[in-house]
Amino acid sequence: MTPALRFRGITKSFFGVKVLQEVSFVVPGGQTVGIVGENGAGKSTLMNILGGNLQPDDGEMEFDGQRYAPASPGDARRAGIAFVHQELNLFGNLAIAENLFLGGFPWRARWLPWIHRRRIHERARQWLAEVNLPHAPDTLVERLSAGERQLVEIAKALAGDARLIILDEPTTSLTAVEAERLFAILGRLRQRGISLIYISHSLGDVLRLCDQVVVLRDGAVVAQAPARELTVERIVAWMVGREISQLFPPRTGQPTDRVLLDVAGVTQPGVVKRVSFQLRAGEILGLSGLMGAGRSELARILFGLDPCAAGDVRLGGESLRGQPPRERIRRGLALVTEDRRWDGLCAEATIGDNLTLVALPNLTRSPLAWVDRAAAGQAVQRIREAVRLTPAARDEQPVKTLSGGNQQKVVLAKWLLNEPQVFILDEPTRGIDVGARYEIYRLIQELAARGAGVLMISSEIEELIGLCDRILVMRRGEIRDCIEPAAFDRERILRAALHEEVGV
Amino acid sequence: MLSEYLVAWLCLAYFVALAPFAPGFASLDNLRTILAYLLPILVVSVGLTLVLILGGIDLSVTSMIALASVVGGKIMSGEEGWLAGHALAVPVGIVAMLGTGVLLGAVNGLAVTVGRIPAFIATLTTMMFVSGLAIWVTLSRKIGGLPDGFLVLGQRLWVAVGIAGGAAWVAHAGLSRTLYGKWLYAIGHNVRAARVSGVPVGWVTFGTYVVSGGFAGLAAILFTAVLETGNPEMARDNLLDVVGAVVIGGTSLYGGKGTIVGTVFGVLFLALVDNSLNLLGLSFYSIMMVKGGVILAAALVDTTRNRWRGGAR
Amino acid sequence: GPSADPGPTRSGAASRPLTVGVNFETLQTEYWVAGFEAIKTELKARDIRVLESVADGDANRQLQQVRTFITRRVDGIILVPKDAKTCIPAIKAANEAGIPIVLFNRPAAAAEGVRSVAVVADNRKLTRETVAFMVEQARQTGRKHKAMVVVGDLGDINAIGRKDGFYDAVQGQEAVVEVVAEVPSEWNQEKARAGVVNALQAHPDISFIFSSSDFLFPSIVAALKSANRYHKIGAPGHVILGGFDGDATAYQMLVEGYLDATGVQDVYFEAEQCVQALLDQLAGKEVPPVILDPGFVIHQGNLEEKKARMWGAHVARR
Amino acid sequence: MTAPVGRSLGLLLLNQASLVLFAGVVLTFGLMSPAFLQPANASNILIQPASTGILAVGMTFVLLTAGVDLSVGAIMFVAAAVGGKLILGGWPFGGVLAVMILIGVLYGAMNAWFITQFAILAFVVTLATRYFGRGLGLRITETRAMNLPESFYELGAARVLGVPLPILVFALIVVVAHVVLTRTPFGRQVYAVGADVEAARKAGVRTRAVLFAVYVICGFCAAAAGMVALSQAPAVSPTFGNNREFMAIAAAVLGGTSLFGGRGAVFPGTVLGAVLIQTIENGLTILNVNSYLYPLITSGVIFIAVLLDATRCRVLAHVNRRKIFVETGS
Ligand SMILES: Nc1ncnc2c1ncn2[C@@H]1O[C@H](COP(=O)(O)OP(=O)(O)OP(=O)(O)O)[C@@H](O)[C@H]1O
Ligand SMILES: Nc1ncnc2c1ncn2[C@@H]1O[C@H](COP(=O)(O)OP(=O)(O)OP(=O)(O)O)[C@@H](O)[C@H]1O
Ligand SMILES: [Mg+2]
Ligand SMILES: [Mg+2]
Repeated sequence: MTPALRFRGITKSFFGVKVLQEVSFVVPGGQTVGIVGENGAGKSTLMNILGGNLQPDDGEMEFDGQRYAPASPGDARRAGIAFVHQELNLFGNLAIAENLFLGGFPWRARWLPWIHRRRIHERARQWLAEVNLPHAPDTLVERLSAGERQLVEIAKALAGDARLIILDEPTTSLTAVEAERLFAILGRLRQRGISLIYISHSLGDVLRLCDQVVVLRDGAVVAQAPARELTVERIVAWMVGREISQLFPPRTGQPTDRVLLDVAGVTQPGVVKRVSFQLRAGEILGLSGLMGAGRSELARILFGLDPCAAGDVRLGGESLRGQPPRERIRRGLALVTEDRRWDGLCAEATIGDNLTLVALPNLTRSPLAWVDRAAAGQAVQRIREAVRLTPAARDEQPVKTLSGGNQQKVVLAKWLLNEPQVFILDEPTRGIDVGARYEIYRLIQELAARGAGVLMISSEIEELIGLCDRILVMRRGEIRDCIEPAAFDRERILRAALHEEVGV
Repeated sequence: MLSEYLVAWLCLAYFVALAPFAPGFASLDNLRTILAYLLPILVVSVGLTLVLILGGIDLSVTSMIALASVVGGKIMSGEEGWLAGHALAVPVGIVAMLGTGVLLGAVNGLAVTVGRIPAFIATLTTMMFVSGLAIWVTLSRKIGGLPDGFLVLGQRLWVAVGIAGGAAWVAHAGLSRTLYGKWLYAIGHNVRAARVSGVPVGWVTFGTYVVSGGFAGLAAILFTAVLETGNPEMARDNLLDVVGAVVIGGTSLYGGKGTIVGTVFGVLFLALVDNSLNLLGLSFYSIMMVKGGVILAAALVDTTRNRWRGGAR
Repeated sequence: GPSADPGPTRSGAASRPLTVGVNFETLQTEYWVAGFEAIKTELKARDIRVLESVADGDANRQLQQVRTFITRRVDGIILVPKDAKTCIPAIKAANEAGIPIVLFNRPAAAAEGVRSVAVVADNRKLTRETVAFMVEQARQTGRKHKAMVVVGDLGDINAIGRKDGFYDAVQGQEAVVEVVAEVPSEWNQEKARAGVVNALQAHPDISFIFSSSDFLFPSIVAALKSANRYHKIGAPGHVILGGFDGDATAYQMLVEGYLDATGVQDVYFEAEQCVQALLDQLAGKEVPPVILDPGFVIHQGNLEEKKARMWGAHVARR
Repeated sequence: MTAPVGRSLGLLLLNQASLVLFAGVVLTFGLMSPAFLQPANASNILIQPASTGILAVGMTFVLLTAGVDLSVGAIMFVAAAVGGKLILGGWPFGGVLAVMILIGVLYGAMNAWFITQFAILAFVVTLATRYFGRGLGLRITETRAMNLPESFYELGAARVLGVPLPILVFALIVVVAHVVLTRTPFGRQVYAVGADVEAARKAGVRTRAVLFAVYVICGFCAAAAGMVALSQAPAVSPTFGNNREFMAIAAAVLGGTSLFGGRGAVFPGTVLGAVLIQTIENGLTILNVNSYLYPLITSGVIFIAVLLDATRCRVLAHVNRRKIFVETGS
């Protein structure tokens, strides 16, 4: 069998820093190859080269036995390579169907550049059904949620009739159920003989899905082996260069009885209904649910970003009614949003400026609100060490040049600087590698141990089970279940999130 | 967008290159002429820089200058002013001119923050309205006879230098050293992230339009003092020059990027080009053509330099 | 000072040729272009070097340009000021440098200690006379006329003078002309055409139109034609037309018998007077602060007699 | 059951806010002067914005890609200046037309070349070519007004099937532009490039080609607008086309086009914007309002229009918010 794709000595540097060194490996035809590595290992960069987005400094590729050197993403697409990017690449102002066919619309007639609407709608409907998205093809993408957009992105790759599909962390916005659905789709693709490259930080998924696993470390291939010979532990050891004995750090603190955040009957018509719970000092409270269950909306309401028609939120006994986010921040609330690109970071701004943005009012000297540069510099250093941000990056570097995982660390870190009492974390480990994930869990636990309350929204049930003191399950805007550690169970959480009523 | 230091170098290079050819270009007198010409423009440009960093735009600045100039004239003029000859005429006039700018800036700010009207069209309508108003209240007449106490601001170059330099310095310090400045850049980079991070987006936006109006008012004081007239047409055709100077100085029209230093050199660059071409004695239309070419060449230098840098690593 | 070298050009034995800076505020209309050319021709005819610049409507730039002349040590300056008042600092600067300055077509406001010579036409008066002639024509038709005035840029002092002159003339003539439309043009031909079309829409029976500048006539004529109202003098349905400036278009319309009257500013006279005033000052002669171009109204009755002094007639022939 | 009906009617009105406002303006003027509502005036209201409207159509393409073209007025001027010279030189009309369009296209291509090839900001490039073009135009015309012969005027007054030619040209350009933007791959790619160039490139769009094309289209429209303007006022003065870019941008933005790209439409948006501005001027002249009040009233109405539009967007966003669950009658 001829190898479908061969990398030979691919090398790439950014501003003098080598991010890929002599990468060589083979993706056999019809197989699924998993690529794993820490944040910043160079996975996305390699894929960008494959997808024609970046040009390698050195090395070459071979696809289907022919030299393959795409000059643009269009070249890659024409060669039969589709790319699901790590960051969503959709156009909110266009319809779903248009997003699917943007690179090559079918024409009404050969000589007439007129979009064959009926045909693209039909085909879009077909691919949307494949990924189980019940929207009309002419729905604008801006009306979709993050998870739904991810599915559209996948449908887009399918629609290109590609022979090789690259999936760069496709499950980051998907909940367990949708991820399963995606895996089923990938299974069908493999049966059709399509090669897949699958990048994920969820190593369990990688082992389940892939035939081969390639491990990258610091831009170099450190191992390639058939998946069935591997375990998560071995992969992790290769990735980080040392053994990691456990995925979740041990608990040090215990929840106390002091109520920090008291949510009572929070209701907003059409969004959330009579949501009540209490978050105690030192507690990590999980919030699970399906995509679109309303968890993010609840977080935004609690933070004062969205209106709240009825009910009350009390922080340390004081009502937050009608307070703007700024005031809530001052009183000790923090919100790590789920979409770091849109709500979390100023991508063009420097790392330093992003880190200090929240805490700035505390780093100024009145009365002119003069920024105390020395204090700010120290704070940045302190917090960078606390979250172990990659030391390679300078403070003056734009955040967008960081790898996804490091970007997420910046988002977390900017809140830490403010030392809040209550953290609302919306998918804080999305797109983060095991090592960094461990550190973020450790950070979360440290926060709890110091007496802060953490409300952790996550779509990964394992993560919630491994970390939380209690788990709330949300469905259609309501809290449907509250599970104590003794009863932690994947099945039960899923059931509550799906449909069966379980006694609260 | 050019980088600010590149514009500084371009200014210098241009000056050195043209000095032997343009008679009197390097003379002290001529430098004073250039300075007197660019100071009022610099002040408006500084205010506009802030708005552009925010990710907005203010097309009404030049019309505010016209109205503020008229207001100053109506108050101070010895011929027809309300406070003609009064001891307080000059201070009241100055405050009123600044106040006019601030007030109109507040109107823009409200339209943008409360009315949620896109800044371009909001300030375009204020531009039309305000310049129409300035001409209407004066019925097109210019107001002369301004008191000497006021004209000093324009006649003594160092006073104008002090005012404009001070204004630029305040903006520079505010932008680079204060909470307000950091917030401004954050909003320009990403409003949504800024809002989540607790930045009072509405207030900062509103405040920036007010400040821009204030700078326009200050510019009006300089313009009025230099030209010794309350003029409803003051700076009417300067809008594109002002926006162009700011953009050439490295400020992005999309927000989040820009410095006062860059704006200073942007304004200087355009003034040097204008002045040198006049000295060369080119005809009216040749000057316009050459000016376009020089701007384009400057932009070309910038991009090729960036490309060379990126390529050479 | 430069006046140490009196009247050298006339003798042709100059030790150093004179240089004169000519600065125009704008070249927006044919009139200014003709003036600019006339002055340059006049200067060149006397072997004087010319430096030119145009401020393109910007008073601040104009001030800079005049200072640039001073930097270049010109011997005299001819200026079309942006307006009567913003030019005062420029005149002061010239005064301080001891360089004589003559204003072309627009006077400066009186100000203490500021010396300049202005060669001007009285826009308001000349317009009044032109419109008065038109009113007289109207009266002879024996019926009442509805009138429209096309005004210029409201920021332009001359436009205002002409607007005022128009109203001066029609005042008290309500029995003959009733003003029903005032169309702003901002000195823009397209705007003028749209405005005239709209006004004709509102008042189809308008039969008296005064245009604040002749250069707007192509627009007005196009509008009249589209309403089928463009007829020769004497023909039934003729619209009484009057203008100001005396440019080539107006001359053509006069010759063809469509235009009733236009107020002519005598460009050649003004240009020559400007240059002469400058030379006289250099020669140390006393020059009055205002030299008046009386101008004249040209109409069908005096066309042959006056056309020699109508600049538009010369431009048209060229 | 009346509440939902009233609500949906309210929504309908809101959705058509710009049309409602337009109708309001027309009605107000109509009530104040019967001359305003005559059919002949309707044709005036459509003819007069034709040249600005065509300019705004081209500008809409550019704005949709988050660019801007400040040189359109200069392009108009250069094309008209050369066209005028040729007409006076006795060229046949068709030839002049072709040359003018060619000039517009080439000028647009020059802008596009600098913008795409050297990645210079469109604002800077077109500001520079604006100066250049105005200078060139003045040079060609020797800063004199050029009066064109009768034939030009006849063109402006000509009718095809009873429709005045300028309206026909305007309508044709609008229809073609609308179809191109909504129905062709290129049009949809314009929207994608405006929303996010980088993402569009990753999606396989030839972003440079798209950007190049929009500036060429804009240049073409500018030349066409110059033609129509000439047929209206058959003269090229030194101010021909000056500051027209602002009116074009205002018309497009008034019609809902975003300056940040990706949002807007030629029809009805930009067309309505251009016509609304002209309607106000038309009404004011018919009512013989004091000239000094024109800018005040015009800007006031535009302000109200955009305020209404902003409110509309907010209300609609509120109404169309995602519902996680459907409220059952309590
Ligand atoms: N455009 C760029 N400019 C500068 N540096 C870059 C750029 N893109 C990537 N890098 C750097 O290259 C390295 C590899 O990044 P890459 O995105 O490939 O990592 P990754 O393996 O995909 O990480 P993650 O798992 O977090 O997505 C990182 O250190 C990153 O900071
Ligand atoms: N159909 C939709 N229309 C418009 N916006 C939506 C839609 N669905 C989701 N969103 C928005 O997208 C964001 C993410 O929604 P998501 O689907 O992730 O649902 P969630 O339950 O709020 O969060 P999570 O995915 O964490 O469960 C939310 O902030 C929401 O406002
Ligand atoms: Mg990656
Ligand atoms: Mg969510």
